[in-house]
Amino acid sequence: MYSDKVMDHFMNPRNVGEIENPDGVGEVGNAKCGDIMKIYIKVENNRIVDVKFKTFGCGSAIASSSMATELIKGKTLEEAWELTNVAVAEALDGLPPAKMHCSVLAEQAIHKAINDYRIKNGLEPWEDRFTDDDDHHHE
Amino acid sequence: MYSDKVMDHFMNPRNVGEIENPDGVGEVGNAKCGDIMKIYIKVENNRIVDVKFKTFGCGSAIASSSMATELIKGKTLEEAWELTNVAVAEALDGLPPAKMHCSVLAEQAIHKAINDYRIKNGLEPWEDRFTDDDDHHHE
Amino acid sequence: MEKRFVYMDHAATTYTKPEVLEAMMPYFTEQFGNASSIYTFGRRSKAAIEEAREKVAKALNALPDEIYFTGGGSEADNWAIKGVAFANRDKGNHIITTKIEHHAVLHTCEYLEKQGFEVTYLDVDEYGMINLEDLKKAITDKTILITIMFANNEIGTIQPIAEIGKIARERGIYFHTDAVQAVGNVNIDVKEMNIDLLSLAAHKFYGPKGVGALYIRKGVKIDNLIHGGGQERKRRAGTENLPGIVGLGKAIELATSNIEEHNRKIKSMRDRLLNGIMEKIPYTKLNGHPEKRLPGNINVSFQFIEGESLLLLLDHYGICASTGSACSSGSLDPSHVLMAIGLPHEIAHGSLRLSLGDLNKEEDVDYVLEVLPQIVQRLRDMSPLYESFIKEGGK
Amino acid sequence: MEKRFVYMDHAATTYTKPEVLEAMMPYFTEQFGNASSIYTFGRRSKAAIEEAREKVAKALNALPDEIYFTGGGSEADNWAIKGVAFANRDKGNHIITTKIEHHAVLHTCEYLEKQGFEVTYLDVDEYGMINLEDLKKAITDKTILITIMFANNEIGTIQPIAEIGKIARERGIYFHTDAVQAVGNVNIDVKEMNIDLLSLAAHKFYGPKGVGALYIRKGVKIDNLIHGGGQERKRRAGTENLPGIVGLGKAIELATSNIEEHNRKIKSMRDRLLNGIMEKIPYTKLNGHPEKRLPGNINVSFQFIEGESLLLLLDHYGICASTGSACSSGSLDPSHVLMAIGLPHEIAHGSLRLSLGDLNKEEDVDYVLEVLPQIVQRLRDMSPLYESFIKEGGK
Ligand SMILES: Cc1ncc(COP(=O)(O)O)c(C=O)c1O
Ligand SMILES: Cc1ncc(COP(=O)(O)O)c(C=O)c1O
Repeated sequence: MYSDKVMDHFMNPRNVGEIENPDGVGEVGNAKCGDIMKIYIKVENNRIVDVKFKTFGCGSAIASSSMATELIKGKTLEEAWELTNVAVAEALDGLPPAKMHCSVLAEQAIHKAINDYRIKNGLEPWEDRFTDDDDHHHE
Repeated sequence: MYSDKVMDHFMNPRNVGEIENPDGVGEVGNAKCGDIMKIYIKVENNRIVDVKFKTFGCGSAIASSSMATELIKGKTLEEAWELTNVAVAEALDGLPPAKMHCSVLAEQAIHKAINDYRIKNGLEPWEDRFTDDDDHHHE
Repeated sequence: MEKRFVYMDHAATTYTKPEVLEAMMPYFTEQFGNASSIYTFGRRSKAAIEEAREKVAKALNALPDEIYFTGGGSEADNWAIKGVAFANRDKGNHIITTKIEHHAVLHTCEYLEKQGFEVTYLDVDEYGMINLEDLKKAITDKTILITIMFANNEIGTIQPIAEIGKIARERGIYFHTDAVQAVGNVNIDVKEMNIDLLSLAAHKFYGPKGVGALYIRKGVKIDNLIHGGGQERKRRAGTENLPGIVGLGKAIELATSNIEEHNRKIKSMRDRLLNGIMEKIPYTKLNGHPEKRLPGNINVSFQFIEGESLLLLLDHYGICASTGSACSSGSLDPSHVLMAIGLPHEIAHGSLRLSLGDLNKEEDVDYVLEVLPQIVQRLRDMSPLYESFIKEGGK
Repeated sequence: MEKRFVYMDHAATTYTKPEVLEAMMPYFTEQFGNASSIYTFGRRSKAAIEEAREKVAKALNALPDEIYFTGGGSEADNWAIKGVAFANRDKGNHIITTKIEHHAVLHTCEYLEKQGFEVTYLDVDEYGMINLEDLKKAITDKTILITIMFANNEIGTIQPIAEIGKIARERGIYFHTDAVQAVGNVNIDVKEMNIDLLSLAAHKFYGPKGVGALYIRKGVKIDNLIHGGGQERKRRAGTENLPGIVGLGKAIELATSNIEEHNRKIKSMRDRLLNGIMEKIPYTKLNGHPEKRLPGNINVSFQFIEGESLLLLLDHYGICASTGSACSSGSLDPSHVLMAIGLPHEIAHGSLRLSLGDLNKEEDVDYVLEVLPQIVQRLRDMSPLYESFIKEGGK
C-alpha cells in the first residue's frame, strides 16, 4: 500500500511539534474529512530556518507533512512556495491515488504559513493555485 | 440412491430372457421416454409356471422387472393381476420418487401379458386401473 | 517488551481451525467426485454434503431441506433480498431495513430501489439499537420483506431478533436476518425467533472463506440468484464446493457446540481489555451497546486522532485491528454505522475495532494494554486538535 | 481381470492437484488475513490474490485488471449475461446464444426472457457446430450480447470462437464465451479472439471447487451481480476466497503451461479408447465433431440400451462416467445437447460420455476396453429393442 519512504516518514516523522512564537502558521483541512495539517515556520532573512508540524490524519497525511517540512527547511520563501504536492508525493516514492490529497494538504499548509508570515509583515499574500476548497480537499 | 435390493436385482436380474411360444406377452413403455418393458408368461392351469422379461431402461426399470417377475412366478393369474406397483417398489425396499414410474411399468406389463393370454384364449380382458397412457408414463 | 503477533480482527475473518481443515482435506485430491454424479464415488461426495447440511440445520434449529449452500455471506444476503423482492413483487414493493446493515444488504437494497422498490432505512439509537415501534410504524400493506441484521459487524450491537420475528410473522411479512456475525456467538433458533431467511458465512466462525449458507424456511417464495444446473434442489446452481461445504459443516458444529463456555472466555478477555483501555486512555468513548453486544467486540473512539494512522502503528507492533475511519477505506465518509449512532465525523474517524476470538490469549490483552496507550498518546502529541484542546485547558 | 478405479469424468470435475493444494495450504490456518485489511498480515493476503490474478491474466492474454474472481463457473456465466443485459438495456434487449449451452447460460437466458429480453437460440449442425451465417443473420440492431460457449461439456465440440469474436466486434456487440471446459485444453487469447467476457471454473482444470473467474475486457459496461463490499475493485462483493483464488492461480498456471504436450498425451489415450470402442462394439455412434473436439472427450451412443443402467454397471466395475440419458438426471427428456445435434430420443438415452484427463493411464484404457463391450452386450441381451432388431435380421 505505502512505499517504504512513506512508512519511514510515518513511523519516524521529522519536525513534529510546535514553534513558540512562530513567524507564520498555516492550518488546512478539517476534522470532518479526517485530516488537519498545521505548519509552523520560523523565518530569518527570507529563509525558513525552522519548521514544525502537527497533523491529525492518516499515515500518508503524517508522512506528507514530515516530507514537506523536510523539503522546505532552509529554503527561501520563494523556493518553499514552489514546492508542489506532486514533488512531495514523488519524494515519498509515490502515494496511492486515493491519498494524493494528503500531499495537496501539505502544499496548501505551507502556502498558508508563508502567506501568514507575509501578511504579518505587511506584504501582499501570494496567490495560491488552489481555490480555497478546504471543505472539499478530497478528490 | 438405490437400495441394496434394487442394486441386487439390477446387478443379478432374475428371469431375464424370452420364452419360446409364450402364452402371453406384454410390452409397455417406449424408447422415447427411455424405458421399454416386455414380459413373457407361460400359463398352466391358470397358474404362471414361467415368466421372463426383457427391459430397455434404467437401473430401477431392470430391477422392477426382475422383482415383479419373481413376485408373480407360480401365482394364479388372479393373484398376479393383484400385484400393484407399490408392492413391487416395497419389495425392492423402495424406489426414488423420480423412479416410481418404473414399478408402474412392471405392473402394466404384467397386466398386458395376462390380458394377452386371456384374449388368445377367448376370454374377456380384465380392466386395467390405468388408462392406456404409455406415452406419458412418467409422472 | 517483546513484539508479539496479536490478531484482534476476528470480525473481519477468522483462521480456519486445524480440525476444520482436517475434515476438508480428503475432499480435494481424494474424495473429489461430483456430488451430482450417480456413481458411488460421486454419491460419497453427496453424502458428505448432506451431513454438512444436517449440521447447519441443527445449529439453527432448521430442517436440512431448508439449508442452501452459497459462495459466501454476501451472496446469501443478495440472494435472500433480491430473491424475495422479485418473487413477491405482485404482493408489494416495500422493504424495511436499517441504517447500520452490512453493505451486502445496504447496497442490495439500493440496487432494488433502482429497480422500482421502496426501502425504509430504520434509524438506530446511540447504541445502534432499532426501535420496535419505528419498525411497526414503517410497515405498510406493500411491505414484503424486513431485513435486519442479527448483530452488527462494527459495533457488535445485537438486535431484538425474536421480537422483530414476531412482528413480521404477525403481519405475514418475510423476515430475513444477516447473521454473519452472530453464528457461533449467539444462540440462534430460527423457529422460535420466527426467522424466514438467515445468512451466514463460514469464515466468520473458523471455517473456510468462500462458502456460506442461506436458510430459507419451507414455503418462502424466492427466486434464484444463480441460475443453471440442478444443484441445491434446483435453487443454487454450480458444482458444489465440496471441501468448503464440509468445512462449513464442521466449523458450525464446533462453533455452536459450546457457545456459553466459549463466550465466557472471550468475554472475560474482552472486558479486561476494554476496562483497561477506558482506564488508561482518557477522552475515549465506547461505541455500541454496553451489554447487548457480541462477546468479542470492542469499538472505541479516541478523540483527537485518526484511525488509519492508529492501525498502522498497531501493525508496527504486530497488532491487527480495524477502524471505521474513511481514510482506511479510501472513501470520503467514515463508517455509515458510526454515523448512524450519531457520532460526529471526527470521533468516527478516531474509531478502533478490536474483535477478540479464539486466537487470543490473556497475554495479548496485556500486550495491547501496554502498546495502545503509548500509540494513542504518540498520535495525540502530533495532533493539532489535541494541541488546541490542551491549550484551551482540556475542557 | 482385476477391478480398478478408473475416473473418466474429468469434464464433470477434476481432483485438485497436490501441487495446487500445497500452494493453498498456508492460506487456511496461517496466512488467513482479510485481503482488504491494511495491516501487513492482510496485505500479504492481498499480494497472494494479485499474484493469482496475474496468472489468470497471463493464461488468457488479458490484463490483471480485467480478471474478477467469482464463486464458480455458474456465477461467472450469470454475472456476464445478466450484468451485460441489464447494463445495456437502453441499447437493446436482444441476446444471441446457442441451443447447446450449459444450463448456467441457458437458464440465465430463459430468466432474462421473463424480464423482457429476447433471446435467439442458434441451431447447431449434427456435429454441434454453429453456422456463422446463421449468427450474422440473427443479429439485429437490438442485439447487445452474443454468448456462445468455447467448447461443449457433453460432446466436446469446439466453436469457431475467433470468427465469432470478429463478427461481434465488427458489429459492436459484446461477446461472452463460457470457456469453463476450454481452459487448459485449448489455447485462449482474449485479445486476438476479440472476446469481451469469458467465464472459467478452477475445478475443471485441477483447481479447487467453489472458485472461478470472469474476464471482463476494460470498458465493457456491466452491472454487478453480487452487491456489497468493495472487493474486486467494487465489482464483486464478498470476502475473497483466499485459498481458493491462490489455488485457481496455481492451477491455471500449470494447466496452460504446456497445453500441446498435455493434449498430445490425453488425445492419444482418448483416440485409442475411441477406436477400440468403435471396433469392439457394433451399432455405436460417435457424437460431436470428429476433429474439433476437446482432447479428452468421448461421447458415443450405443443403440438399444439406456445410459443410466450402463453407468451403474460401469460403476460396479469401478469406472466413473456420465450420460445424457434422462433417467440419470431424473428429468423427462434426454440431454438438450444431444437433441440439438438431432439424435432421436432412444439414441440419446443410450449415450455415454468418457472424459479423460490427468488421472488416466494407458491401463485405464485397456481396462475400459475390456469391461465396456461386455457390459454393453449384457444390457443388449436384456433389451427388447435389440431382440426385435436381431429377429428382423439386424437391418
Ligand atoms: C460449459 C460449462 N459451463 C458452466 C459450468 C458451470 O460451472 P460450475 O459448476 O463450476 O458452476 C460447467 C460445469 O459444470 C460447464 O461444463
Ligand atoms: C454482518 C455481515 N454481513 C455480511 C458480510 C459479508 O460476508 P462475506 O464477506 O463472507 O461475503 C459480513 C462480512 O464481511 C458481515 O460482517
